[in-house]
Amino acid sequence: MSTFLQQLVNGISLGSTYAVFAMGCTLIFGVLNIVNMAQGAFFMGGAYFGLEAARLGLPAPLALAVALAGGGLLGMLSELVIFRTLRARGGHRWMGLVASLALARMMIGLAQEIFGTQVQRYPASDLMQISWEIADVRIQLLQVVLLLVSLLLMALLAFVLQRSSIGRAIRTVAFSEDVARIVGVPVGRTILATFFLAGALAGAAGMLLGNLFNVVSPFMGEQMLVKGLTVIILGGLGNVPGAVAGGFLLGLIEVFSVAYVSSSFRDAIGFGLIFVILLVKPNGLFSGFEERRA
Amino acid sequence: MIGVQLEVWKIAKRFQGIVAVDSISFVAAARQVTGLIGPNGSGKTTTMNMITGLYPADAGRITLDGVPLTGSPPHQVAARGVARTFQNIRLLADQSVLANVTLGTHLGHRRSILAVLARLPGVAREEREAEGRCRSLLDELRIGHLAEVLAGNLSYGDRRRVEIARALATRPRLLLLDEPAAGMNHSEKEQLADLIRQIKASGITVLLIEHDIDLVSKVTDHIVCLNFGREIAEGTPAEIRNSPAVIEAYLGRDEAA
Amino acid sequence: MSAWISQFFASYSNIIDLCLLNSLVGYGLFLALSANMFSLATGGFMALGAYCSVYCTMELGFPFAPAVFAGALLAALGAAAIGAPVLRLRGDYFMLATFAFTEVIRVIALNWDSVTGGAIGIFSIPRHTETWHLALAVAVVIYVAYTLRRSYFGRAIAAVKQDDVVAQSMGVNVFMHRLSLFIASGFICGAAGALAAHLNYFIGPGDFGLVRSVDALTYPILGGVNALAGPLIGAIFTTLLPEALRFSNQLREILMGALVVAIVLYLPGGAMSVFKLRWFGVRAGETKLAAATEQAQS
Amino acid sequence: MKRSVFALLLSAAGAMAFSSAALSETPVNIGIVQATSGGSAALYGLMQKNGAELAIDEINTSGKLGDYKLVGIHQDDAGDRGQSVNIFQRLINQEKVAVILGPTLATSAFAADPLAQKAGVPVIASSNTAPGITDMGDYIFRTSPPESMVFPGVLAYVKKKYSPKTAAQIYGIDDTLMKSAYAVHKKALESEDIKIVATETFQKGDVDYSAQLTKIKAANPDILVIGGLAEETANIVRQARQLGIPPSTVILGANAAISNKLAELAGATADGFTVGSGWFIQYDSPKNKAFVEAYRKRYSSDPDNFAAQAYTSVYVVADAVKRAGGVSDLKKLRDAIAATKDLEANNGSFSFDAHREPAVTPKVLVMKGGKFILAAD
Repeated sequence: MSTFLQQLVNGISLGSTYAVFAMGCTLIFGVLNIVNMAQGAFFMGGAYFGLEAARLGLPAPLALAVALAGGGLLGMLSELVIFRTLRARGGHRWMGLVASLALARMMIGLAQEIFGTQVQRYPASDLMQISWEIADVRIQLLQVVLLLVSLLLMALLAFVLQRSSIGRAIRTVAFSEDVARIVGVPVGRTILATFFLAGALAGAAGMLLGNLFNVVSPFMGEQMLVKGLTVIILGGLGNVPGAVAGGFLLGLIEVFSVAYVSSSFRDAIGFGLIFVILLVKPNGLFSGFEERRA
Repeated sequence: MIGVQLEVWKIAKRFQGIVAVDSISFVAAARQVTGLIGPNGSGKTTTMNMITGLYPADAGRITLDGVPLTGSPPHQVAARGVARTFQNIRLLADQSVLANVTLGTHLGHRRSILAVLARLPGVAREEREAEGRCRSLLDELRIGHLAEVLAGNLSYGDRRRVEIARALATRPRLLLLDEPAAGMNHSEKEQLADLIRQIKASGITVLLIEHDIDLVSKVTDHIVCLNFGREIAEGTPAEIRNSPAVIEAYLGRDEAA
Repeated sequence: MSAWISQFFASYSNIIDLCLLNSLVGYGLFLALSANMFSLATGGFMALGAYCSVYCTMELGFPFAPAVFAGALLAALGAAAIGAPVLRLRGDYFMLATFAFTEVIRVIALNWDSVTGGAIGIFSIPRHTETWHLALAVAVVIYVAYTLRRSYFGRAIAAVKQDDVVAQSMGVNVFMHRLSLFIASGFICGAAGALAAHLNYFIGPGDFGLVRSVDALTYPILGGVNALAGPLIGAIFTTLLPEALRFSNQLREILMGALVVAIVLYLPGGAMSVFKLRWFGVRAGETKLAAATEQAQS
Repeated sequence: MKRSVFALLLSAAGAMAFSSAALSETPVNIGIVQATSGGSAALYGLMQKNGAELAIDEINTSGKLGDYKLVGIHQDDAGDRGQSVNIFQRLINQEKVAVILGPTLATSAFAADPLAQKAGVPVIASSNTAPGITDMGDYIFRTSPPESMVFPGVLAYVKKKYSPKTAAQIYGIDDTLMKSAYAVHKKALESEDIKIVATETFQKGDVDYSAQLTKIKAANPDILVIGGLAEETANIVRQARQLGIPPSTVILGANAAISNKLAELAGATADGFTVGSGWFIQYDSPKNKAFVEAYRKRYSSDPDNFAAQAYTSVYVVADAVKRAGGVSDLKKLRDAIAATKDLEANNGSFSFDAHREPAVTPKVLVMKGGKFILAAD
């Protein structure tokens, strides 16, 4: 029983980073109907922004703000350099995929140049060593803090999307760009804001994961991108609450397939599930949450 | 080419709870021109999409010369001799007019892929025949001189003609025309009316979906009028023009007509 | 002079082989892309072809040619098996489902030690693949693509790509056309996997993952999906680029990324679109049509 | 079309051509194929490149080879097999190298080494520890002791000191090196009669090992054997301790886990981590002290065992060049390399055994306060 509970804690903790990252991916898809393959690089970038900030001695909340802003700026950069140009030129959507992958590759190369190829870690702090043992289940303070931060980010995104004027603009553009133009929403700026939000979420996820698992490396975004894509299939492309639920679900699926099946087949189970879900319920498990885009 | 008789019996379609077609029944007699009219949103195009198999009908039955058509996917419907044009012209913009029309001959090709790859002589002959037939179709429609032009660069009226040529290239037994006169000026409409008469004369059954009652009255033998997914009147052009239900549907609902 | 040529070949034969091999894969993807199938199944197909052919030559003692054929056939069967369900998915869903397929194959390869050797892979594979095998394979595939494009089949595929509603209405069985192309793509990728396995003495599951699948898509897209020479140009460019940039180990990755981005931005129709004067207007029209198709379908 | 391809190839060749014009001396071209980009391979590649280049410069400055001048030609294969083969071909046929040091990864070695074997160019690896490397042919050598040469000694030490009854294993299933290390570990555990109570795997790029470690914790093993690269091992160790696997459970690692990164990433949790190595930094010999000092001076960081092994490789080459009397005959050079015996090296004396494997006595190292120290009985 305690092992089960421990695995539950492991799964939720892992899932929260997936959820934060996947929210960004799915947001872009919801608004522009594209998959931005550079999200993984923003995730990596955010982790380095946070790392540098933490090394400068900034307190953790400020470092997180730096990671958010840094990831967001990278996101805007991808829109300005690639996606906006492609839209203007009427390029095929494949081109966006290829270009964003190439951008990710450039950013990984750049990170290698600046920070080296080796894995780095956030400065250790005594506070983060605290953990409790409840009924034989280890819970670290770090895990609790990061879960709370993730939930906060989710609430913040929900607030921005539902209550703020920029959120209304984003939802209008997601519904239809033409309608948005007719009712006077500045489409270009709104899309830019969407990229900022998505990049910021990726950056924040990078810092969270970097802290939680003690890993910051130029290549950390590659696997995360795959996880992010998996989550948004689970949750339904473009479905933000679905991404949150899917993130936690994937974390739990991974942990429990290790716990009760075999760690060698963890990914096969994950991807096999994706395959089946795509065939049976292509709009994601949570498609009831939100009306699908027309 | 022998036109077939289309029978539609109590077909219905709803989209996410919204009724598009409630219950429609009519007959398009063989080798005649039947008009399907009605204001916007009355269910004309949905009816057409059910006939061509793009949307499965929720209920009802569609037959060609008594043989059921319901449930067949679009390519099988096409194989039964049903061809169509599209309301919002759908040509392959970056291909020539001739290439667009030749697509209509797809079902006429009998040689296998292996024969194509082996470049058997029959393949080239088939291609030559298809091209020749398409060129003469274009000539008949008086757009022969446009054969090599890219479809995307054509005028509106010419695009409509190319669509009709493409549909005719399939050697149809039933031709569905979806608002072919939309966006045409008066003289273009006159030419279209002539063309429809010509098609009828060649023995093809025509189902004309149209907004423009004047045009429909000129070329059809029989008219079915829809509104709100239901049939509200049926009869000869003269009968329809005088039907109070039709007048109300058009004047009361849609000023554009 | 002849000494110079022989030295050139001795130094660069592997690069030439890789260019040809990647072109072959590029044409496999070219066929898939020609019917709008953005497939990430390449890694999976190549793995099927490679492992099957190596099993045939090393365990069953098959001669080389039948072994390659068996590998290609197995990959084609794999394509047929996943094709039926996967082809019903649209756009990005299709892409993600094919990606899941590749990953599942990779994980199976990692765990099925008795056949695949797991992560250690299979080494000391006899080197049967010669440059002319690869050149011949590419030539055959180009011939097939060229001939098909000019036939009624090619016309139907072009229609499927741009507007599958029109294609269906003209009697094209869209599903069967896409399935047959997907199977052909699987066959070619499987053959490429088999040839690759017998070229490099070694195969392991790491050779057939996401990176492999994405690279394969890059060849035809960079070269141009509308031009017959597109995949060849794209594959040669992508294969030579890391070698040509070898003068700067430091900036290699960054320059490669930058070059690809530049090509995509300035030649959105792929490199071969340089040769089409009318490309700009056409692209815009095509995109509108594609959008219309999507609307009609949803 | 054909012409443009050819032109592209030519320009590529032009860009890649190296000007290795030496004046009075006879150059001895040494290919150094090490990944300095492209993921975790770069961690090991960079160290080996550093070690090799340091040794080349030392030897050239010392003038011990007389008119022969060693010329290191480093090429980055980014850990990609296709590129390794390209590089080998070019080094052999165009640069006419006398010997190739590398490649970084065993998967690259399996693809590229047969070319060198066929061309009769000796290859000396300093990071390939997978089995079967030297089986590829009589021109293939390595200075990195294979896992099977190192781990049994480590386990024997642990068994003597802690007498463990049960063990758990965790390893990287998609890594050639780790998969083979796993097999070595398993065999050693079985022959020491230690019961394996849990076997878990992870994949490259994984950062969360908590699910596997929770399972291992539930199995409560006496020792935990990790088959992972340095960065992976560091985080596994750290997460294991965080999850409450007690310090009484001794953690053992693979040869590849030895890196200065380990202590940095795992911090205090790495205390007691036990590995085996052919070399270690505190090895007390003048030669080693000079090496460590020179390395620190040049790169402002500590060398690790891969840097040390690459350094040794160059000295092996220099020694063989001297004995073979030049590099005009690579067969003679190969024979001289194979005959390397009791060469004074940074880990004592170095010899190749009959299978072209290093005949070194592996040492057992234990992490203490962020440094590897020689294990005391």
